[in-house]
Amino acid sequence: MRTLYQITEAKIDVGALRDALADPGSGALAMFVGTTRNAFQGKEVRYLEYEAYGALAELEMERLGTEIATLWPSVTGIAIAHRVGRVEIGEASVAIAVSAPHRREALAACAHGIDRLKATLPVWKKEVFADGSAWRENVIEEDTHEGR
Amino acid sequence: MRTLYQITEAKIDVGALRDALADPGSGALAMFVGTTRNAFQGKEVRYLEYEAYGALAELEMERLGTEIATLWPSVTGIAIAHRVGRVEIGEASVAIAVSAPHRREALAACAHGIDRLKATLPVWKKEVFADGSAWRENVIEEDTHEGR
Amino acid sequence: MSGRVVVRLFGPAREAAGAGTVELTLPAGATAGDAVAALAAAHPGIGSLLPRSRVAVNLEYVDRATPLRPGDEIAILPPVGGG
Amino acid sequence: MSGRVVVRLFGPAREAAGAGTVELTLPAGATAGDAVAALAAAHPGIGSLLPRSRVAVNLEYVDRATPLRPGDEIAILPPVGGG
Repeated sequence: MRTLYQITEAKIDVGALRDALADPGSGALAMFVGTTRNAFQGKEVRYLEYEAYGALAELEMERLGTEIATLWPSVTGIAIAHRVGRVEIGEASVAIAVSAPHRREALAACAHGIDRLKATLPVWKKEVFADGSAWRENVIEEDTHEGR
Repeated sequence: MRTLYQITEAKIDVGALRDALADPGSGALAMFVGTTRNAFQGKEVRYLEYEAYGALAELEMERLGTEIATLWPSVTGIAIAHRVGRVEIGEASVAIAVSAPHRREALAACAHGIDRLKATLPVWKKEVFADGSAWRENVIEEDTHEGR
Repeated sequence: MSGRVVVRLFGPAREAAGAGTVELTLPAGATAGDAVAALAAAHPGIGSLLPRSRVAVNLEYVDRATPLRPGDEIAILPPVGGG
Repeated sequence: MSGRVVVRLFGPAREAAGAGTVELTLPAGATAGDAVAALAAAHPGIGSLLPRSRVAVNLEYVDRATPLRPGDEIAILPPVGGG
């Protein structure tokens, strides 16, 4: 299985994630890209700061890759990137790409992957407003995705 | 809602689909990219030829966009591209991107979208082998995606 | 209607007929089904595809009973293979 | 173990403590929970975060009863917010 796991201060290169999974035997590539939003509950966000426990975050990405390969054995590649540092509004903060021979597995594994990243990745997010800032925890939803 | 619908002889520019949906209020972008595979049932495919009824295909893309906006009203953008003409192995033949404020809706709408494109788009695919060619029909699976 | 209509063919239907468009002369009151039957007579090679094909007139899918009007664009759409 | 250990702090815990690493002196037989308690005593500002934080030792999540060994890397992980 092809894998790429990144914690990066540079802008996430979504095209590079795709390229990392290029495989003439895999017809399906599902991707999710999370971008920073300009508002939280009506309050304007100026920019965001992400902070990671880098070594553990990369380990968690590897664990997720192993889990996905077990749940969907036909998956041929997984690429994950998470941005750290100051991230401007509208920029990608996280991206996950999953390749497989067929679309069902790629789509289901991608949806599962972003759910697990939100729940497990040791990354913290601070929203910076004009008049202050706030650490924002993820609300962990149940994994209700089907298609496994 | 932002929309982009393309039937194109040029290579699909997946980054341009993403850019078309850029929106500081939408934090989630789900994408699916279908690429041509090098084999069908063990037989080596040299390249593919896609042919579309272009005017109807663009209408079908618009109809799908309207359907998705009805099923997932929070969706903020849909971009769809389908390649026609000769497509080399490993190149993208179809891509769909869906943006929304939250990931569930973007992922569910993207999965539904590629299912519907495969079932409805007036596009025909010919696999070209070393010793001949074959038109390949899609096998239409039930839409079992959840999360709507 | 009566007179000449143009039928567009796609994919395997186009290949079997050896042409992307076929002109047909149809009698007054002809339907989409009549156009399909006339096409099968003119191009026996596509006969086996036609029962599995959809028909569109002016970019709308129609059933075989739909009457045709002068100037309609008729299209024969074999089972699709996009994606 | 006994002696000094380094605790890494992240996110709101780091901000509340005003430092990304804190050195603690712990008695022999100290556990991860003892390190958390010593941290709360040294930095009262992060006290409310600690019950909701996970603890990792050497990149493995541990429970509070886990004994520490010299040279362990201890990390305090408040509820995450990635993505």
